[in-house]
Amino acid sequence: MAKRIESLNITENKRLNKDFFILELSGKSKIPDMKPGQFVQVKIEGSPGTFLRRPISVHDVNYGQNTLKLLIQIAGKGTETLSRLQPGDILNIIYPLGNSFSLPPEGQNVLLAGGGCGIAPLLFLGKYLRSNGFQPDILLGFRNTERIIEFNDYKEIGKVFLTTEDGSQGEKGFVTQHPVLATSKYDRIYCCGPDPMMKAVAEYSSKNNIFCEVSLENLMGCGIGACLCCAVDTVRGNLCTCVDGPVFNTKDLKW
Amino acid sequence: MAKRIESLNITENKRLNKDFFILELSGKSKIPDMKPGQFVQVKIEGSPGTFLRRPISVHDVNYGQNTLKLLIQIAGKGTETLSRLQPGDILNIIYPLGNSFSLPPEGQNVLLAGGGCGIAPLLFLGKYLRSNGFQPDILLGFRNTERIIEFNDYKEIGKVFLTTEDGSQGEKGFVTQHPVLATSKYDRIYCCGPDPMMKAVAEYSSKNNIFCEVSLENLMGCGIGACLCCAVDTVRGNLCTCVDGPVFNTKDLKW
Amino acid sequence: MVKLDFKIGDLHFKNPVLTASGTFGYGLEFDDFLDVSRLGGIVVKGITLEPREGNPSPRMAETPSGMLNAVGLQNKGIDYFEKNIYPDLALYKTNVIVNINGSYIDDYITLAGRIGKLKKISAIELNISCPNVRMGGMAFGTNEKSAREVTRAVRAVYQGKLIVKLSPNVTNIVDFARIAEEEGADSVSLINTLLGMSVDVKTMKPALSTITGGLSGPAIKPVALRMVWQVARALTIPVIGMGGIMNADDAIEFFLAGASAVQVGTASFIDPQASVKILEGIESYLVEKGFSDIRELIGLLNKVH
Amino acid sequence: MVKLDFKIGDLHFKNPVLTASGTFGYGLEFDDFLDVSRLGGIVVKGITLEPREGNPSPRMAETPSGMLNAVGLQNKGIDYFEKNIYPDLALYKTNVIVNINGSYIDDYITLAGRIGKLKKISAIELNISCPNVRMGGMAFGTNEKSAREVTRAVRAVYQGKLIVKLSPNVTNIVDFARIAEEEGADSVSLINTLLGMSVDVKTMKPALSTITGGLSGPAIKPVALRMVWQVARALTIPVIGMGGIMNADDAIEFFLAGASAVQVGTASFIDPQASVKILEGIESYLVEKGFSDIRELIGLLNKVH
Ligand SMILES: Cc1cc2nc3c(=O)[nH]c(=O)nc-3n(C[C@H](O)[C@H](O)[C@H](O)COP(=O)(O)OP(=O)(O)OC[C@H]3O[C@@H](n4cnc5c(N)ncnc54)[C@H](O)[C@@H]3O)c2cc1C
Ligand SMILES: Cc1cc2nc3c(=O)[nH]c(=O)nc-3n(C[C@H](O)[C@H](O)[C@H](O)COP(=O)(O)OP(=O)(O)OC[C@H]3O[C@@H](n4cnc5c(N)ncnc54)[C@H](O)[C@@H]3O)c2cc1C
Ligand SMILES: Cc1cc2nc3c(=O)[nH]c(=O)nc-3n(C[C@H](O)[C@H](O)[C@H](O)COP(=O)(O)O)c2cc1C
Ligand SMILES: Cc1cc2nc3c(=O)[nH]c(=O)nc-3n(C[C@H](O)[C@H](O)[C@H](O)COP(=O)(O)O)c2cc1C
Ligand code: FES
Ligand code: FES
Repeated sequence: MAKRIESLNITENKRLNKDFFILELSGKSKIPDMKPGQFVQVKIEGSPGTFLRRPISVHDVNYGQNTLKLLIQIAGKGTETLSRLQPGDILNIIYPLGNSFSLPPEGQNVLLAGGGCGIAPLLFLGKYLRSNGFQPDILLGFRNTERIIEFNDYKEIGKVFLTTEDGSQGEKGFVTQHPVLATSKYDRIYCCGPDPMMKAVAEYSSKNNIFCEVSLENLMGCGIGACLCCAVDTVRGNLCTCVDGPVFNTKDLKW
Repeated sequence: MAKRIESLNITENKRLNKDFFILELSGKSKIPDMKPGQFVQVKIEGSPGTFLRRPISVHDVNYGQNTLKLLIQIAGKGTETLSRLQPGDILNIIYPLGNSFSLPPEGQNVLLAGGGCGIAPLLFLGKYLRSNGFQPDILLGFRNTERIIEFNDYKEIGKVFLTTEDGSQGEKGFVTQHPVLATSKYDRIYCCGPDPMMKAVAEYSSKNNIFCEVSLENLMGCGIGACLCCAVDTVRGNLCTCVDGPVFNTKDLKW
Repeated sequence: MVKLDFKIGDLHFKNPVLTASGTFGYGLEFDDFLDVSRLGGIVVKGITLEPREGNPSPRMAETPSGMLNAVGLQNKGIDYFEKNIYPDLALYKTNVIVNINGSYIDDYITLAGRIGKLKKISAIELNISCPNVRMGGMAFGTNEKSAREVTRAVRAVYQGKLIVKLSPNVTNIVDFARIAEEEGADSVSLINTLLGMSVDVKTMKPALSTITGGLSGPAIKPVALRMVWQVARALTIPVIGMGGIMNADDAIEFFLAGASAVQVGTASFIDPQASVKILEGIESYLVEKGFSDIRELIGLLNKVH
Repeated sequence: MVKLDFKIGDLHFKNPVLTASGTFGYGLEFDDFLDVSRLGGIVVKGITLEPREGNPSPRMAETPSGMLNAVGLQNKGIDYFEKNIYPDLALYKTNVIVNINGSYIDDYITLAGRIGKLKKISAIELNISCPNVRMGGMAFGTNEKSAREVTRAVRAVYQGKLIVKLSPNVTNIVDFARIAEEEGADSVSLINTLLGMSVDVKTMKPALSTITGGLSGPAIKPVALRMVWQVARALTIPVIGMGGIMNADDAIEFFLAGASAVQVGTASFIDPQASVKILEGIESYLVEKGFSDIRELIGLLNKVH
């Protein structure tokens, strides 16, 4: 799908909690086909400290309504500025960017594992898997109750399992400590979250010989493969997070 | 009066026409005494291109209601950003800055001449003169009807005379061409407007031996006499527009 | 219609808007966003003889109105370039310029020789900001002797147009520009990035894996413009200006200061269409100001002052 | 309570936040906004032997995240300073440092001698960015020979603490820092402004009356930080860092890179209380990170790398 640069309208800005919000965007022209794992490069207006665009995963797409959702965590000045956008405001984005999660072979047992703002691409991925006949389980990890992001939408995709580090909800500990990993046998794990979580999941997968894809974060200059600022060290040498990724098979990564 | 730095609340943003608007500000603590001709240094938030503060004259003060008004022309990025402020927003200013127009000796016949955004300090000056027993005439010049700024408030101060360059309202031509200058005899002229207007008025005053004060514009780094960026060439050497001015007697200026 | 073309020697450019090396990939990355052939030319990313992996992550940091990069010339080397990239580049209907880099003078000589055989490559941009390994790691471009040597060596083996790209990290850039001219360069381009640094106060570590890196973007525009102005007054060969050009007004500042052409760098990251928008903006400006040829604008500041 | 003090030789500073010359007037301009005596010190605006009118208007231009100035050392000369300003300065309960400037070495010598007689002045900041008239207008600070001469000459006549302020417009600032140290400077401060330029495309004229001017503000921070890091690794005398410090985090970057103290410049224009806010922010940072003495922070980056 050809990349494009476009100004979309904000149709909704829904605050989930202190740190998270969802922007719904709608375009005048038909939005392009997107694949789960792809991202958009967002231009931030009116934020003096924010010079470059910011990469944000596609959280959800509704082709019928011609809308697109981004789930964003306030991490600094740029995302803070985005959190103040109002319906009617305009957001300039470059999209769709990056590769995508691969479709599993028929009949495979799939787990989606995510934490923090890393759950963003998993909704779109889950819906995509469902529409292709899979019934993924979903395992979400959060620091504590306060940090939990509403996950009702995920329940429509499959069974949702929860961990919190302090045990205030769900199982106590990290996602890799959740008992479901012992009781269920997964053929594939798709993971997105903080680096330590992805590394733990990658290690678990490797030990148990499970196919595992992660969506990496990295600082980005351009998002389109032009600047080579987003290098990630792989068995095939330095690759670009933005065009060769953000989704990588963990066996390719030199972690 | 001690200078201070303070965040005031916007209580009103009134759009006058395509280019002009009036901001009304109100503080939690009592606003300081200000004198006509003084200005404030405004901090502009959320405007990436605007690094330094912007100097804006005090347009009007209401000590009873603890409010202060700024009349602003959209000249570039900074003022454009200010034009989008809403009631409830906050504006950080440093004030009161600069010297002020001098009070005339009793019984003098006074003219206030202004054009464009230069009319801003004249309302406050006019009210001040009125409260000190003077009955100034007011001569306002604009490019054309479209550019005229509402001047009802000025009518309460004294007789208002109008010129437009295209003659679409009032007398045709520049302020110095208005017949009132021939029919009335003024002892003093206070002028603020575009450079060419102030120069013309200064020349007229000098020829007719009239005391004349102008309020100069200049680029400012600090507004408090610290950077020496706002030099103006005078018979006493380079002076600072921000602390030695903005009001200067035209006979001191090396124009 | 305003005339926008310019020449380096007998090499014709249909307009003076080029893209800067390392910021426009091989052009191909931008095909979705604009018709690359509309530009006056593109300078492709820095190439070396052997493949280079570049520096470890993190390779970039954002700074006030700018960015630091420490890419470290990651590229697949000249062999790969000839075989896999050149054929695509040859289809563009505009000048394609190759930015060459090396640690030894011999690297530059070999590279220039190989590029000289590629018909479609209009010119070489000789990047002398690389550390000169034989001279103890000081960049070729910050030492007069090695700047002269490398320019002379490349000039001797390369018949095409030679553009020397100057480093701004020097006391007097005019000295280096003069050396380039004396040694037969057809043009100079400037500025490359300013050497800068950034620290992450949360982690108390340098923001870049290499600690220092190259500063680009609007932050450096005043420095770039000053250097272009100084160099344009001192040389007779055309000067290509760059450094923080984000829009047409920025580009026009460079023309007024004496640049015959400009390169758009970091701007393409924020808006991949920046280069063509700048081209269109320059055209409108000329029309508005009543110029019929961009040559009337070039160095106007020098004429007045 | 965290320890914030630092020393240049035996000169004690209660904390490492100073204000930069030319950006804080004589301190007095800021009395309405803050208690100047809370600062570690103030460096007053550049002084010359004779009164100077400075440059014509326009003297400043805004640039992306920065500003250009061409004040041209406007000041009323040493006589006026001694008589009219010094008595007020003497009341501050903090270190007052005088920034001295000249076109000839003799100017510097005379000035340093006169300042040496003023008890309350803790130190001289030797600004070598002025054009050296005898050396053909090249700034003292961009020529190794004249930098050495002027430092040596001032050192010979001045018994107080001598801080040499370095120009960033050089190929290798470490060379100049070493010269200062070799010639007996007690400290170096850096950076002065980068030479830059801006053009008004509406009028097609330079934005400054002098065409080029000094660039300051956040735009130059990455360059300043890189230079402070380089110099701090090379010298044993304390380094005072500045360039684009707007908040405590910026200042902390400089400490991590090896600065023993910082100067706040352009920031005071935007927020006259910036210097004390930065001081308070540094203190909070140290508490938060569990440091009890700012010395633990200084050069932490150099220790790790
Ligand atoms: C492919 C990709 C997809 C992403 N998807 C999402 C998403 O769906 N939702 C979401 O909330 N966030 C997502 N991120 C992360 C998001 O890009 C950063 O949080 C954002 O750029 C921070 O910008 P800021 O200006 O708010 O913070 P800044 O002030 O720039 O930085 C705040 C902190 O965040 C870190 N940071 C900045 N940029 C990045 C980055 N690109 N990656 C990782 N850390 C960064 C900085 O080092 C700093 O510590 C994604 C990142 C990538 C690379
Ligand atoms: C003492 C003083 C009092 C002032 N009072 C008022 C007032 O009451 N109302 C009002 O609308 N304006 C006033 N001005 C002018 C106002 O400060 C400028 O219009 C404003 O700074 C422009 O900012 P900007 O970011 O919108 O424009 P920019 O994008 O910075 O510049 C737009 C254009 O305006 C010019 N300009 C910028 N700053 C100034 C300046 N300080 N003086 C003159 N020209 C400038 C620039 O050269 C440029 O051509 C006053 C100026 C001074 C010095
Ligand atoms: C990510 C990045 C990579 C770069 N790579 C190169 C390079 O390989 N060769 C080169 O000569 N210049 C390189 N440059 C410098 C640019 O070509 C240009 O000189 C500089 O960025 C200033 O222009 P700008 O401010 O418009 O970006 C690079 C710049 C950036 C930002
Ligand atoms: C308006 C202005 C005037 C200055 N005058 C002097 C001066 O007289 N002597 C001097 O050594 N430095 C002078 N400087 C340089 C500053 O002291 C400082 O080195 C520089 O601005 C970088 O710091 P900053 O980015 O924090 O402003 C001046 C800077 C500005 C902005
Ligand atoms: S962000 Fe530029 S290449 Fe990936
Ligand atoms: S604006 Fe700084 S001295 Fe006047």
